[in-house]
Amino acid sequence: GSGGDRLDVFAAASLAAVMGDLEPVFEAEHPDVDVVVNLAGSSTLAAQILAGAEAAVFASADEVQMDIVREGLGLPSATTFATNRLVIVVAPGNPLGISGLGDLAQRDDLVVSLAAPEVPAGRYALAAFDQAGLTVGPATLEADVRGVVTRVALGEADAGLAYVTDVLGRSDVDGVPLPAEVDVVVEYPVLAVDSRLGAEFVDLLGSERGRSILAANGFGLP
Amino acid sequence: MTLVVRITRDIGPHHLDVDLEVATGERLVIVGPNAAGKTSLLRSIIGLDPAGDGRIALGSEVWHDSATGADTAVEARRVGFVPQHPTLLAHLDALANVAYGPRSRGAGRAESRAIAMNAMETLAVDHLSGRRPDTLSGGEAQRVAIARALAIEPSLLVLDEPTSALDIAARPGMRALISTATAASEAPAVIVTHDAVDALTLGDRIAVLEQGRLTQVGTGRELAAAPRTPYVAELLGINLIRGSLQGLVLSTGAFELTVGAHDIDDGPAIATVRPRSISLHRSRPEGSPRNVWQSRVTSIDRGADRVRVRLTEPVEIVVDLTPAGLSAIGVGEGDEVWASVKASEVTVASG
Amino acid sequence: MTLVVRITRDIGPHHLDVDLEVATGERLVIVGPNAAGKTSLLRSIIGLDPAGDGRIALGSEVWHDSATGADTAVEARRVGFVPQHPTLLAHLDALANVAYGPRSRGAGRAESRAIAMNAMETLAVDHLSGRRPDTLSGGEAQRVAIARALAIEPSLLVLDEPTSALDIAARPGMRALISTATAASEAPAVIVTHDAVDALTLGDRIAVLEQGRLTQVGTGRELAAAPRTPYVAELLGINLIRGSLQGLVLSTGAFELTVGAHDIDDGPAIATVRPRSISLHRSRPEGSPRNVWQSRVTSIDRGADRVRVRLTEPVEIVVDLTPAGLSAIGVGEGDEVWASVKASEVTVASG
Amino acid sequence: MSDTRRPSVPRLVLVPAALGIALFALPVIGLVSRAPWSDLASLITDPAPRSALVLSVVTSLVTTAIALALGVPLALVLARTRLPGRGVVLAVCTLSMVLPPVVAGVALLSALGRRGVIGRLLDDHLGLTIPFTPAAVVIAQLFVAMPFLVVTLESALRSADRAPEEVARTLGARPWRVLATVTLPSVRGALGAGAVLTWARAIGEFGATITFAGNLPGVTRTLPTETYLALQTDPGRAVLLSLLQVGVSLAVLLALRHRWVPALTGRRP
Amino acid sequence: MSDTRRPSVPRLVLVPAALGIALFALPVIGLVSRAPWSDLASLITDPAPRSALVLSVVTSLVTTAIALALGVPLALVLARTRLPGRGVVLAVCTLSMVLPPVVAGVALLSALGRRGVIGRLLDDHLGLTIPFTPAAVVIAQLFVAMPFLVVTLESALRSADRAPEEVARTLGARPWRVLATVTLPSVRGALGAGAVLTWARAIGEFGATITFAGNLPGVTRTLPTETYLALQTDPGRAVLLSLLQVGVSLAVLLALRHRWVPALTGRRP
Ligand SMILES: Nc1ncnc2c1ncn2[C@@H]1O[C@H](COP(=O)(O)OP(=O)(O)OP(=O)(O)O)[C@@H](O)[C@H]1O
Ligand SMILES: Nc1ncnc2c1ncn2[C@@H]1O[C@H](COP(=O)(O)OP(=O)(O)OP(=O)(O)O)[C@@H](O)[C@H]1O
Ligand SMILES: [Mg+2]
Ligand SMILES: [Mg+2]
Repeated sequence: GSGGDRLDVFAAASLAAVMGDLEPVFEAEHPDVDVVVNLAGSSTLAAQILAGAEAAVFASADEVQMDIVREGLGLPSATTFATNRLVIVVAPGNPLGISGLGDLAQRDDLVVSLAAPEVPAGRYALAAFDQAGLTVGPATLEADVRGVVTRVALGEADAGLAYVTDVLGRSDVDGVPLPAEVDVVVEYPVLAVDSRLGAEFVDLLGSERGRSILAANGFGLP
Repeated sequence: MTLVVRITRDIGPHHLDVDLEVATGERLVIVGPNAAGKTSLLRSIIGLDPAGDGRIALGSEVWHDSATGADTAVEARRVGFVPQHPTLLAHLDALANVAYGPRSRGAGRAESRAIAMNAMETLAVDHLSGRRPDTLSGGEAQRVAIARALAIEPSLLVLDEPTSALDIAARPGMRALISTATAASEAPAVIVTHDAVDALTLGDRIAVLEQGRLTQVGTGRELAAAPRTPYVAELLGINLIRGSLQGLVLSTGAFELTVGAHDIDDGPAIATVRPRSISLHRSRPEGSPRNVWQSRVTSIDRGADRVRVRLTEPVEIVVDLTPAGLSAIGVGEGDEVWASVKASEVTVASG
Repeated sequence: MTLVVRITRDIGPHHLDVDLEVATGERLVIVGPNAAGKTSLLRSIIGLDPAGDGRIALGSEVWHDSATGADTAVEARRVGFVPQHPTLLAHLDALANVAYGPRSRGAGRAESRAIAMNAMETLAVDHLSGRRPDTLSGGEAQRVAIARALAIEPSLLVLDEPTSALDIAARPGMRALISTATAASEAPAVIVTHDAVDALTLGDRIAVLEQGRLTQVGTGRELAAAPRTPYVAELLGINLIRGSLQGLVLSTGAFELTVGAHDIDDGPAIATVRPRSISLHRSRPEGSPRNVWQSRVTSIDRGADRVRVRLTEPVEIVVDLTPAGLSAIGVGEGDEVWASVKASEVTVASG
Repeated sequence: MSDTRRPSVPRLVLVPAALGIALFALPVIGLVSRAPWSDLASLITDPAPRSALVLSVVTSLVTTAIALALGVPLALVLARTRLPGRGVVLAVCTLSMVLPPVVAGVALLSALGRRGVIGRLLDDHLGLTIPFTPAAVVIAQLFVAMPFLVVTLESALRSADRAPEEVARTLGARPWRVLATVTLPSVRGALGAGAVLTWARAIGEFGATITFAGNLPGVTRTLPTETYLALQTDPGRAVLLSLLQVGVSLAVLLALRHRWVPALTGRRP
Repeated sequence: MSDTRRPSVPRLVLVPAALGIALFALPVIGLVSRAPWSDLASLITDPAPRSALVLSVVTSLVTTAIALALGVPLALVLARTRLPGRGVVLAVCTLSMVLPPVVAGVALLSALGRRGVIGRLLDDHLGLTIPFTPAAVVIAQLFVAMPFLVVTLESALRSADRAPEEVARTLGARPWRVLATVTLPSVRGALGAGAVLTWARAIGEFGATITFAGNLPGVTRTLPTETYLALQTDPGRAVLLSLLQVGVSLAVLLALRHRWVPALTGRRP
């Protein structure tokens, strides 16, 4: 990456809103810099970076993909800039009265949708059930967390596990918080791949301004 | 089973208006200039084209009746049809093409093939049974198409120029072939041709279609005796002169012809003269012929034992001579010549 | 420009072996039974099919030479080709079809259309200029195809049954038309036909192709005088009897024929008899004819002023009578009959 | 009499043709070169991809069969009758090709899902739920892939010569027989091409399937889904899986070709 | 002389045809019924989807044009010459249809990415990087969509009647002219169908595009990618975007049709 007047930020698609808010802020601070945000699934971004894409910043929703990139490029460890929590996604108003993970694991009348264990949301969901000492038989394993929300929103599934940020501000689904004892924290790592400007963008994420934007979009802060 | 056809329809800018009957077992030949509507007429009879106002019936079966709305499906009409182009089914071999009809009409596989083989033998194409249509010569394809039409034991035969690609050796056999094929069912046949010999030999009667209308229907002899249009005359190799008759003189305006004895009234009339009845001379001939006129040779077509000389002024006349006869008078194209014909050789009919 | 053709190739299971020349401006007609290889020969000349071992040259241009490997592309040969099926370009109207050649050979758009319109007028199809091929009648399509071939001012004309779909009125004009079209360039023409009249009138010479080989080449009169194969005899309406000659008697084994005076040697020979020279009788005739034999009527083809009677035993013979003549003897198909012919009417040639 | 001596193709077309070949070949070569072939053994013995593979092959073939059963009649009706809504129907067919697959899945859910326009009725009255079943996989593939057959075939039918059909009718063939013995054989090239396109699109389909049918191992998890998920954790494995899919596809194609080649190809003797 | 009186299609085909229509129509109706039409105004005034739309339309048309430029020669070579590797090439074409799109994107990266087999050379010697440019979008679409043209056209060319080409050659037309004025017009139905299929596949393409070309607003963010992002947060918006895409696709299709209809359809007068 050359920096110069263009800064390529590779960010997980779930960070679309955050990046949309950060871009003008960074550009205001660096009038000669054009921030270009490339949004896709973390694994796609990782593949692109490993194939030689000139990313200055890689903000991942998945630590596994971040590790793949770090190892592939021989870079130091990444910093966590945001966190997220799981939430039970239900139909608006929670008509089926779903109150906790136990319902998802035990109620036969529920169609449950989880993300596949290969993707982070699925991994975290499994961890959550593990912590709760439950096993679950989902009807379907979605390719990504968005699939979970879509399926509940369309009424095809009665419940699913997604992130708090997925439910925020949506009228077609509601979120039921997990009990406090289930303590699965989702961490979003970011890495300045090879430029000074990239490091500045990472700094912005950790700044007060960055943290308030993250918070406004529903993310937790490390 | 008599075929009754009454059709009134438009074809492109033209109009087809035909009324005819073909008797049980009768073979009706349809002749006519290109674009007269022959193919269109056949297609209407078969049901491939609309028949418009009118009625088509074979025996007691009414195939089309604009009055009642009756309209029998093509596949139920049992017509042995040979289209103007052979139109073999490209993905089937020759035998399968011929077997297609019997098979479609319910015969078993082996039976269909036997019927087909039989029809192919009749047309002398049994050695081509395994061939793909695109490897057949023009004449071979046409024979296979005829075999295919005959293999369904048709109630009506409809042949559109079925001999156009056949060599001369094959043509004389066609009449017998058609007779045999339809003998059992006494099916009538409607046959289009451009070949004068075919017209005279294939059919019991000839219908002349010109510009969508039948201008004359009759036996070959009737047509030859009194052709009603120049086309018929040309077809039969007869000179036809239209004019106004007054006693024994027919006048075209530019030309007067003394005709033979007759008993028709004065007025519009048609005179016919056989090409071989006319003599040509280098100079004005003396003697008995009552009709003598001067003309110019337009063209000469040389045949093996016949030379056809064409004169255009003052009337269109063709003259047949022997090659020796032509040498004797020694004229060529463009030369002046005198023609003569005896009045007794000129027959006249009311026009 | 002389066309020289020497071709040796296989067509499917058959073999084509032809050696012929067509002189500047000459029209060579090729006749022959179905499947003889006529179309294949034409396609080889044009370059659409392989020409195998041999040489094809037009004037000084060598189009194909298996010795040197020379092989001119089809599009460079400038052949006016009318295929056996008209094969019009389906997506172009009739005028565009005819203009396609001039346009492909470099003429401008307007010029091409003018040339095309001219050719279409010659063939009397100018009124069809805007028509799509699939709306044309068979004869109309064939005329357009001829116009298209003539529009390129060809160095060689190759016509495969160009008159098969034309009405009789159009045929006599073809000879003049071909002459005019090739007059300037003196292009030779090779014309395939099944029509005897066309064969005799369209061409300067006739080449007979049978089973891939030329069996006879000559003028119509030469062929009529001494046909070498039954096909040629049939084509020209002549009876041909092969046998062994001993003095004035030709013997076929089953049959002996006394022939007219001649000066050929004993041995294999071909006798020819004109159909009209033979008389038929109900009972054994008395009198001068030296050849009298009993036979049976196989078929009768009735024409307007000619009836053709076919006898098969002991030799194949056709006899031409007048309708009146036939009525006089009163025989029908299958009846026994006596035939007679004067020895002087039987000509003989060495076989 | 149709074989010509010289190839009638202008020589210069070889240049763009070679470019086209390169466009297809290079990525495949790239893929093959990146594949961790040493892992192949473990992949083949792993039952998960095998069941996904079987599901993919079976559903894609079922899809192709149903696409033929529905698509051939549809193409016929579009090409051969003067149906009033002809243009609209053809447009709707095209439309399902244009939709991004995931949206196609959403569309299917909104029609046939538990809360969908039709699905609701099925669920309420028959207790039938389509999503999460292999049938849903087939429906998703059909929706996305069948238009390829319909469009290909419709155009071929429209330009096919009608004269052979007419002759067949005069020979006594009823409409069904004409269809089976003349019409379809005369467009067999397009039929074969359309079937291959449909099948290829179906076996590669991922977005609509996972959205509509979900992803349950052994029930609705097809090979593309397996591959997509593998891509999240082990790209090398994903590449191997894809190559497996490609290999099996070629095998299926060749097997069908050898069986159907006389019926499906337009080759001349 | 080709218009027949009766439709020659068996009546009963209307049943499966109707089923086929229902299969396509119901999901679309479902989609339309779910769309939050009240948001349409805001969507139309938003510049982001508009630039994605423009990019989608432009790239898909460019893709179709290039697919024609390369695919027509390729189909010709495959159908008309006795190229030794014919079968392999056709197999490779089919193969890129079978690959899940995301894997197709990976394949393209491994060939044309900066570290790819060819991409490395381009980068080192010409300083040219393909991914993350609109060119990459076109290449991704080409790789995935062009086979539809090649397969359709190849089969049509193989079964086309050669006699008209022969006649054209005797009339003096050189190979290029024969190709342009006889061969291609005689397969114009298949050409049109293949082009439509290619274009539809291209404009709906998502997986290969986002993987190979990335998702840079205004540069490589196509409408399907925009729709993907909308699905993350606002499914209603995603549905609207899809319907926008469908509407624009239909408009493009109809516009092209009206311009090219005399050349592209096989309709008889
Ligand atoms: N591809 C092929 N395979 C087998 N036989 C073939 C092939 N092409 C042509 N033939 C045969 O070669 C012979 C000559 O065919 P050709 O078309 O040259 O005959 P023709 O003299 O023009 O006959 P016609 O008067 O019927 O048109 C025929 O018997 C034909 O069936
Ligand atoms: N679809 C059409 N549009 C316009 N004209 C048509 C159409 N179909 C046929 N015709 C015209 O109708 C006339 C009669 O055609 P038809 O084929 O019946 O003639 P025909 O007597 O069989 O001629 P031929 O002896 O040349 O085969 C022709 O002038 C033809 O061009
Ligand atoms: Mg006709
Ligand atoms: Mg021939």
